[in-house]
This record gives sequence, structure tokens and C-alpha cells, in this order.
Amino acid sequence: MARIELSRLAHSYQRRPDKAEDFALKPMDHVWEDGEAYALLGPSGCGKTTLLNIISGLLRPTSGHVLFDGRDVTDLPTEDRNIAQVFQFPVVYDTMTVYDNLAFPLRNRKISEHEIQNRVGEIAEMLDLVFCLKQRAGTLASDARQKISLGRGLVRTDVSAILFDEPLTVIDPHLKNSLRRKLEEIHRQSKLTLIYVTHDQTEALTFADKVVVMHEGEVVQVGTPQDLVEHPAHTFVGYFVGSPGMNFLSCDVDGNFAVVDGQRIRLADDTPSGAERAGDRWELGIRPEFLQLVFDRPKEGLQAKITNIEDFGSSKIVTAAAAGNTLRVRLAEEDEVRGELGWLVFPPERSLLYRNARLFREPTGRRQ
Amino acid sequence: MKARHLLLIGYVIFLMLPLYWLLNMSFKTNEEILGAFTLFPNEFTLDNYRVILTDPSWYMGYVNSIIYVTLNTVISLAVALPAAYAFSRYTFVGDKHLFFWLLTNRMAPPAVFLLPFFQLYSSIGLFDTHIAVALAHCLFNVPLSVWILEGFMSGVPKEIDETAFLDGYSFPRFFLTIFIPLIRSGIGVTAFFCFMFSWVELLLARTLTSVNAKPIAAIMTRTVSASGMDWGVLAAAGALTIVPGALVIWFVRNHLAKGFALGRV
Amino acid sequence: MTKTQNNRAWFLVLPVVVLVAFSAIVPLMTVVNYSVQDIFDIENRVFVGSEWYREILLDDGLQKALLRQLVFSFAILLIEIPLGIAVALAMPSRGRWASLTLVVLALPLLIPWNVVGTIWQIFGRADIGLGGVLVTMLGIDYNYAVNPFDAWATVLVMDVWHWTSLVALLCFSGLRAIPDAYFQAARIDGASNWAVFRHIQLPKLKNVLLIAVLLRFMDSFMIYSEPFVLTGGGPGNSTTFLSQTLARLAVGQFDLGPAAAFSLIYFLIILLFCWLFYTTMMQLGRGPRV
Amino acid sequence: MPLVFDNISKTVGGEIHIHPTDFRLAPGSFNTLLGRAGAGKTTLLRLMAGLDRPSGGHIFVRDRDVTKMPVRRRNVAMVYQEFVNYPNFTVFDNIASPLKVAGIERREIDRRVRKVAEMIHLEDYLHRLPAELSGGQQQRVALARALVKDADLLLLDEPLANLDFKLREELRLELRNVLTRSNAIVVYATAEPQEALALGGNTIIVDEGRVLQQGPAAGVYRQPGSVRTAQLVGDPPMNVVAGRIANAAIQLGEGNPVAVPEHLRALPEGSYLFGVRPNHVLMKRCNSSDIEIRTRVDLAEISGSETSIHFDHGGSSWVSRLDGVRPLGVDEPISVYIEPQRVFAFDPRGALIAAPDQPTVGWST
Repeated sequence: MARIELSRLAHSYQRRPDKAEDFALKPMDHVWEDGEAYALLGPSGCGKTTLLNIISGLLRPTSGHVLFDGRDVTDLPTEDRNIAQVFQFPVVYDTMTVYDNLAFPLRNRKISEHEIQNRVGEIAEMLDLVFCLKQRAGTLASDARQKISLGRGLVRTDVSAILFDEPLTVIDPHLKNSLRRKLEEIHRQSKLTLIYVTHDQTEALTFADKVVVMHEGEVVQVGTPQDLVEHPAHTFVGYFVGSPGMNFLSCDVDGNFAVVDGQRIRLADDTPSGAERAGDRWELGIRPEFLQLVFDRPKEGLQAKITNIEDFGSSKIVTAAAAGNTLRVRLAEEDEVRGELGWLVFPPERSLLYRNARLFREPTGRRQ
Repeated sequence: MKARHLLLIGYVIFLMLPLYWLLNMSFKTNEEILGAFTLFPNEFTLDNYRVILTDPSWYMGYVNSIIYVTLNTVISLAVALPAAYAFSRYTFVGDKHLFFWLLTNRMAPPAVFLLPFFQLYSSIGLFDTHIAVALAHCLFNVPLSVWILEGFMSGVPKEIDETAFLDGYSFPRFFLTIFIPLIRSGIGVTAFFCFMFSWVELLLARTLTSVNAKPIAAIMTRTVSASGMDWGVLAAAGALTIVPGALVIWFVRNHLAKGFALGRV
Repeated sequence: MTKTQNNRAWFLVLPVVVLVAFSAIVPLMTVVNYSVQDIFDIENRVFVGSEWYREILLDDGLQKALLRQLVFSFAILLIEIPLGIAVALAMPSRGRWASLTLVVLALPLLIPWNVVGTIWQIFGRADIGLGGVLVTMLGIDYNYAVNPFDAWATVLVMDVWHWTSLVALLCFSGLRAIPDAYFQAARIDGASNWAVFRHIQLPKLKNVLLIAVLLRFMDSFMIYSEPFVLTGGGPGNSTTFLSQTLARLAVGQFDLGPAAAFSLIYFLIILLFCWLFYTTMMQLGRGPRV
Repeated sequence: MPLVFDNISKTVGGEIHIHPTDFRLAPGSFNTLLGRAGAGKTTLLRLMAGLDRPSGGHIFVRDRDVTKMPVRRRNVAMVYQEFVNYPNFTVFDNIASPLKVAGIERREIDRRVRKVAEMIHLEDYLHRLPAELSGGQQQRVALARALVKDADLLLLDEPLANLDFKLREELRLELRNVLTRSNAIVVYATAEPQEALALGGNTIIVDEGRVLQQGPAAGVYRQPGSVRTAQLVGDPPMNVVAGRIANAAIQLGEGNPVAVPEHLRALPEGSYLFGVRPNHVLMKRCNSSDIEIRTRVDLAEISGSETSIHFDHGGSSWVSRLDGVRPLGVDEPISVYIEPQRVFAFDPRGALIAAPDQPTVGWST
């Protein structure tokens, strides 16, 4: 079991990086608690696979250190870091039987055949592979082969963490959920640190206790699925998580109000009444599912002209233009759109203020 | 990793020693060769090369070889390209058998065809011509070309052909302006293999020629049996036959690996 | 690659069929034709059925030549395939060194076969050849012109020098196609180099190894120029293989019937062995796509 | 200039890929082919394009039989799922290729290519090679090439399937504006119900080589002709379970019997297949007449805006779609509630008998 710590870690694929853009991974400090299930979420090219390869030891970071339970493993090769990895496409030894595949890591560590037998039996049971232990691994379907690849990590008692590199990409859609359920069970039973890299938000939020969102080589937020949806720490997280993503309106700040095109919108109470610093970029962020659309003039609200309605059956997404911004509102199936003009109402506790793309909130101990 | 490098270096030395010895010989006079055993030529001389490059009965050998090798490469490619496209894109009646039949030709020993080729080409008046040798070498070069090109062509997605047809391209225009440029590396590697197997062959080339199209390989074997063999000139002639090969490798070196797996990898 | 059914593809294949028919079928027909006749000259011929075939099969000299050829070809395979794999494993896989090694290894394949014979003819002489001198220095009295075993061994070493690179290059391209993830997984599983070779590299090499075995068997079974130049088939018949025997029969003594019969038997033997190699290697699991 | 399929069928190697089917696509219409992977969408598109020949039946464009016409002479454009471009041409030449082949004059080509490039935000990539572009941009080049030739028929085979989740969302919106403006017949194949619903237009449900139903997307969603269509047109698919109406009560699988809702009163007693949309399976009771089902959580699939709670009901896997983030643990016991007036009724063979009365869709643009 391992508590993985990154201290001032940074990486660039160029020999002499100087500008910020040269860095695939900008300098970061980060801790992966022991026994937790993390998802590493971000669009392709945001550096998440680079970070995974640095943790697994396949890539040496340009600067900074990687520590497993306080021990500096930055220079240790992959095989000495006691990690297991499940790749994007199933990596199995085709010519071996499933049993030999699972026994392979233990045999390499010269463990007695008797102990191997019950260890492999136990894992095969956990992964529902008992029925095909005698078959050649190459003949099985991709989801079974991906389980074997996972099993090779689980059989080892000395494994400190299991790393997943978008493991469900090649799995057929209808098999995905059974594998996701299996991963969740494994996490509950094995108490191993799990790090799961993906660009798919559903995959990340379903799998992980904590989601690490990355954007252009930087960790922009670490939080539970709840945090990501209700309090995105960065405008990118608001945009990337949730479909459609968060609405953002540029605005000014006046005490506990955001002022959009002359309209005063009350903000959440824990928004600090910081003095506005000139030159800062202020934005008001609200998710389409929290934004309300009404057709009789409310006390406080923004007038909006409806430009488009997408009917998804179980819900409707209305696109409206207000004060030079385009906003989207999610309406339930029964809500009706009565007419072309409406008013957008901003529930205070759901209206978040962003300064230079970062959430402006009372510091709650966690520096974002 | 030590053992790995040792084996490789040992093997490369094993390859280079005989070649070095040939070169060493080619710069010595005959007397020195037969006289003393020297690792490096005492009296360095270019006479042997001068003999070859001035005497038409010698240098014409190279010219003839290059002519029929180039002819063979062009014919093999021209014929194999459309066929490989057919095998790569379509299934048609008898395609499996035809492909296998082509491969069996590659397995046919040239010696078997000595007699019939000799008679065939003499009867149609092609004996002792470059085209005769070029055509004879098609026996093994065409099957190989089809096999390699089909491998490379299968790397190009079929959707590209369809997009071209959707855009209104006729087949010939698509094949020449879009498809051939896409498999440039494949064509380069196939040319390399055709050159290689045609340039090195002796039996058919010697049997089907006498004077006008006699290849260098045949010229060299003839002088071997003459008495009082001039080793220096022979070594020089041998050294010169390696030059064209080395040049061709250098041009296709980046695609060599893929080509050697006959485009399959 | 889903292929569409289209018989008009025959137009594309026609040129190959015509050319290879002209350079293979027509000659083969004449060979078959001659193999069943006794020919004095163009006008009078006599149908003799399978007489030549019986004569060839029972001919003691040819049986010995066939045996020598088989022993030679299998020795070739036993040496060149493992050595080729070893060299391929030792080759650098990326960067400048890789293409340099590729060029050096490919060089012997581009030397005309008779020049290979000439090189070794000089190299192996005990008096003026570097190889000959080295061997005699080791205390072995070595003379390939006189001693049958020395001659046979020299032809063998020459062929290993000439063709092992082909096996090495084929295996090299096979190894390079293995995705890196397999090696990373093996390292994570703590696999030894031998385990990596046995369970990842070897299974993935099966396709190219089949091609290597087939090519090497065919070419070694048809070898003619190199031994012809090096030893002329001597001393005695120790290095006279099938191709040379056939060439002597067909072009030398000019009796067409036996030569044609011999040719067909020779061709059928090769086809048989190639088919045997192909099916046995296919049984070892998924075979290549032909 | 409608496209008409008259009794078209396709069998490959004895296997029926497309059963005999007829349909008609109105001129300038926007159509979506919705069906699971392997349902026959791509085969239908290829038949429309002329890339494959039907085994039976005829295809008419502008009342002309084009079944035998080679694809080269049909005025068709297609965008593939993999981003297919000519790797050795620049973006400009890629887009210009159909015009160049048609022999259009150089300045006119230049004008039309730049116009389409602007529409798809490719104007500053015109001199790049496709390999230098991202996946999304490469697909835009393929789309630009398909649009520039103003074909009669514009076919798209799951064009967004290979793109990142977020990019797919953005491109879908862009695609909709671009495609609805073109006056060609557009046929957009997709395996995602959300995409079909979002793009709207005439939706054709395809399943195992058959066209099950055709009609406006929301209409098919609200009035699915069969259980199969109902499952195909919703994401997650409609929950279905066997049940019966007896002595004035309706019982769904393991749920408690409740009074028959108004829209099902006319149905005779007997056994039926009942369907409930995932977003109508709630975690809290709304009123006493709700059907209650006690079960366990199989998996809580959180997608950010919604959470899909998978659970077992009567042997089949059911889903409850909730708003927000609900991280319920695996195997956690839960109770779910269904308002009877939300229930669809199908006959035992799967044909629709009665659908819940529809809330008004609202004012459409």
C-alpha cells in the first residue's frame, strides 16, 4: 500500500525548456493518499499520461521527486516500484493459459507453486475468471483479457498501487458497466491506491473517490465528484465536467453582487466582499441545470431572448442570449417554453464568482 | 547488455573480414598477392581497377548487368502494381489459388528453367539480349513484388479509395495521382528487392547470354577457369559489383525493416 | 480490411498472369513434355512414359546428391535461424545506429552470388587467404581444395556469412512491430530476459520466422553459383548439390529427357518441403495470412 | 429531388445484412439513422452512396434509377467515422479535390474552398497537411470536402464517434447549424440516441437490418412503435418488465399493484410488457398511488450533470436517471418509485398499445 507524493515535479519533452508552454507538466506538489481511488481526468494532450508514466517509472521527470511512502523512488526503475499497470489495449501473454498469465508475476518472484495456486485461485474468483483458467489467453474476448491484465497486478501481495491508462477504451459498450462494477468491488476489497487516467468524465466520476482534473499540464482541481459539479475551482473544470458545461458571463463585482450589464445578481453568501482589483478578470459561473428560466418578470433576473431549443426527450436544453452572452438552461421534460422572451434567474447559492478563471471563495483551508 | 553488443560486433567483424580481404587484394599487384601474405598492400596500386574500367570486355559486363536489372525492376513493378492492388482491395474467383501459384514460382529452382528458357528465347530470337534476362528474372521477382506491394497497399485504408471515387476520380487518375504517392516507400523497397535478386543471379543470366548482353557475373566466372588467373583484377571486379548494391541500400535504408517483413509488419 | 467481391479485378491481374505464364507455365510445359519422351532431335521423338523418372529416382549418384543437399539445407536452417534471431535481438532498435547496422547487415545480400564464391575462394586459401591463414594458425591443417570435409564446411560457413543477415533483418522487423506496452508489462511483472523472449518476442516472431524458414530452405536447396565458383563441386562430389547436377545434365550432356524428369522431381521436392514447413509452423497456433 | 429506396435488400455471403425495405427521403431533408453498432447503418449509407450494390430492389434519385450507376457519376459526398483525408495533399487541396476533378475554373475553386473553410473555422490551416492537425480538425477537413461540392446527397457515418467527449459536444452543435443550412438530402448515422434527439430532423430507427420506425426525433421518442424502438431511442434505454392488469390494478414486475392510471383504463385485463423511462424512476415517493420497488444498487454511473443508478428488477437491468451527483455504493439497498401515469404499455409481442399523454413540447423555434 503506498502514499504517493510528488514534490516540485515538472517535466518537459524538450532538452532546454524555458517558457511555460515547453512544459508538458508544470511544477506541481501533490499527494495521492494510500488506499484511495483517484481519477486523472483531462482532454487529450493535457499531460495526464505523462504524469502516469512518471509515477510508474517509465519516464524520468525533468525535475522534482516522486516518493512512495516517503521513500524517494524517482530514480528507481519500474520493476522496483512495486506498481501494476493496466494498459489501453489488453496486454496478455497470448500463448500462455489464463492460469499461467496470472501466475507469471509470482513465478518470476520465485514464490512457491503451492502459494501461487491459492493466490491465483483467489484472484480468479474475484475476477470471475475461474471458468477459463485452463484456456489460452489469446482466445478470450477483450474484456476478459483486460481482467487478466488487472489480475496480474492483484495477485502480487507487494503491489503498492495499480495504474489504469484508459482501460475501457477498447471494451464493447455493453461490457463496460460490468467491468466498472468489478473495479469498484476490487477497490473496496483490496484497499490499494488506484490511479485511473481517462478523458471521459463519466468514467472518472463513476470510478473515483477523488478526481484530479488536469488542464494544459497543470492540476486545476482535486475533489470529489460533488466538488467538481457544485464548486468547480477553475473555469476549465466548470466547462469540462457536466454536459453541457457551465455558463460564464464576464461581470463586475460590487460587494456581494455581480453586476452584468447593469443588472445586479446576488452571489453565494460565502463570497468574500473583496475589493475589486483593477485588471482582474471577473466572471460569473452557473451550471445550466441550476440556472432557471421564467416567463413572468421576476424581482431579480436577466432578460433573455431564446435562440434554440434541443429536445432530449427526458430534458430540454434552451439556448438564450442575454447581455451579449450565450447561456444554456436545462429544463425538465414538463417545463414549457412560453414565448421568445424570458428572464434568467440566478439562485445565489449556485452563482459562483471567478477571478482570473479561479473560483473566488472564502479560503476553506484547501488552497486551489 | 554486454553480451548483446559482443555478439553484434563479433558478427559484423565476421561479415566485414572477407570483404576487407577482397578490397585488400584489389589494391595489390598479382605478384604481391601470390608472393607474400600481407595484411595491407605494400605497393598500393589502382592498376586492377584501371584494367577493368578501360577494357570493354570487362566494363561492358557492368553496363549489361545494370541494363537488364533496371529493365527487370521496371517490368516487375509495372506488372505487380495493378495486381497487388487487385489482391489488396478485391476478392475474385480464384484469387487465393492465383496468389499461391505466384508463390510457388518463387520456389522454382532457376536450374529447372535453364533448358526451356534457353530454347524459348532462342526460338523467338531473344537469345543474348537484355530483355531475355530481364524477363527470365521475372520468374521470381514478380511474385515477390506482388507479395511486398500487397502488404504495403493493405496499410492504406480502403476509405481513401472510396473518398476519391466519391470525389469523382476515375480509377486510373486515382491510382496515379493519389494511390501511388501514398505507397512510395513500398515501391522503393520493392525496387530494392527486385534489384537485389536480379543483380546477384548468375545461372540464368549466364545461360541466356553469350556476348552482347553478357553480365559481369558471367565474365568473372569465365576468367576463373583460364590458366594463370589474375587475382588482383578478379578482386577489383568483385569489389565493383558491390558498389551499386551499397548505393541502393543507402537510398532505401529507412524503409528496409518494413520491406524485409515483406510489408507484413 | 473488408474486401469487396469484384470479378472485374481480373483485368488488373491479367498482366501478371500473362507475364508469369510466359516465364513459368510455357517453360514448365516444355519440361513436362520432354520428361516423357526420348528425343534424338527435333523431328523424331519417342514417348517413353515414366521411364526417365524411374531412371532418375534409381540413379545412385543423384540419390547421393539429394542426400547431400538435404543435409546441407537442414544444417543451414539449424545454424542460420537461431543465429539470425540472436543477431536481431542484439541489434539497436531505434536511431542512427539502427539504420547503420541495417545497411551493414544488408550488404552481403547484394553481392552477386559468384562474387561471394570468389571472395571465399580467396579468403579461404591457406596461403594467400586471411581466413585460411587464421585457421591453420589454430593448428588445423585446412585445405578446402583437397579435403572433402573442409570443402563442405567452407561452403557452409560461406552460406552462413552470405544469408544469415536475411533472417536477422526479417526477425528485426518482426520485433520492431511489437508494441512497447508488452515490454513495459513484462518489466512490471518482473520477467527475466529469457521469459520476455520466450513469452513475448518468440510468439510474435512466428510469422516472420515462417517466411525466413521458407525463403532460406528454398534458396539453400537451389544453391548453385557459390559452391560452383568456390570448389567447382569438388573435391570429388563432396560439394556437388542438386542444381549443379541438373545444370551439368541439362546444359552439359544435353540429354533432354532425364534432365526434364530430374527438373520436375527437384521442383516437387521443394514444394513438398515448403508445404511441410508451412503446415507444421501453422499448427503452432495462429498462422500468418496468406 | 427525393431519394427513394424501393424494396432494397443486401445479403453478403448468405447472411442478410439488410432485409427488403422501402423508404423515401424528402428533398433537402435532414435525416438521422439511429441504431446500435452492427445494426446496418453503414450498409444503408454505402447503398445510398453507391459504394455497394444492393442484392435486390432499386434506388431512385430525381425519379431516375441510379442502382447501377457507378459512384463516380453520382453527385454524393460522404464523411467517414475515421477521419479520411488524402494524407499527401494540403488541407486546401483536400477540400478542392472534388472541384478540381469536376474541372471547375481555378478562381472559382479558390472562392468556394475559402467560403467553406471559413464556415468550418479552417481558414488558417489551409496550407497544413492533415497529419499535423488534431482529430477534430481532421474531421472538419473531411466535412469541408463533403460540403464544398454541393452534392445532392450528403452522408455522414458516425462522424463524431472517434472524438473526445467534450469535443463531440461542441462539434455536434456546429454540425447542426452547417448541415441544416445545406439544401442537399443529409443522412447522419449515429449510435447515440442523444445525438439523434439533439440533431432532430427525420429519425429512422435501424435494428438488425430492418427499419423499425421513421419520424421526427421527439415524436419517435414519445410514441415508440415497439419495445425495441423505445430501448433504442432513449439513453439510457427505456426500462421494460413483464406485468399484468387484473381486477382494476396494474402490477409491474416486483412492484406493488396500484390503481390503473387514466391512460391505461381502456385496456382489457391480461399480461403486458410495461415500459418506464429512466428519468421517471424516482428515489422519493411523490404520492400514495406510486409503484414501489425494493432493490439493491448494481452501479451508480455519475456523468457530472446526472447520475444513472443501475439496479436489478425482475431479472433485467433497470436504470433510474437522477439529476446531480448521487454517489450510492455498490449493493446499497434502495427503494424506487414510479408514477403509474408515466407507464408505457406494450402487448406481449412488443408492439405499443398505449403511451402516457404527452406534456406539450413547447414553442419550437
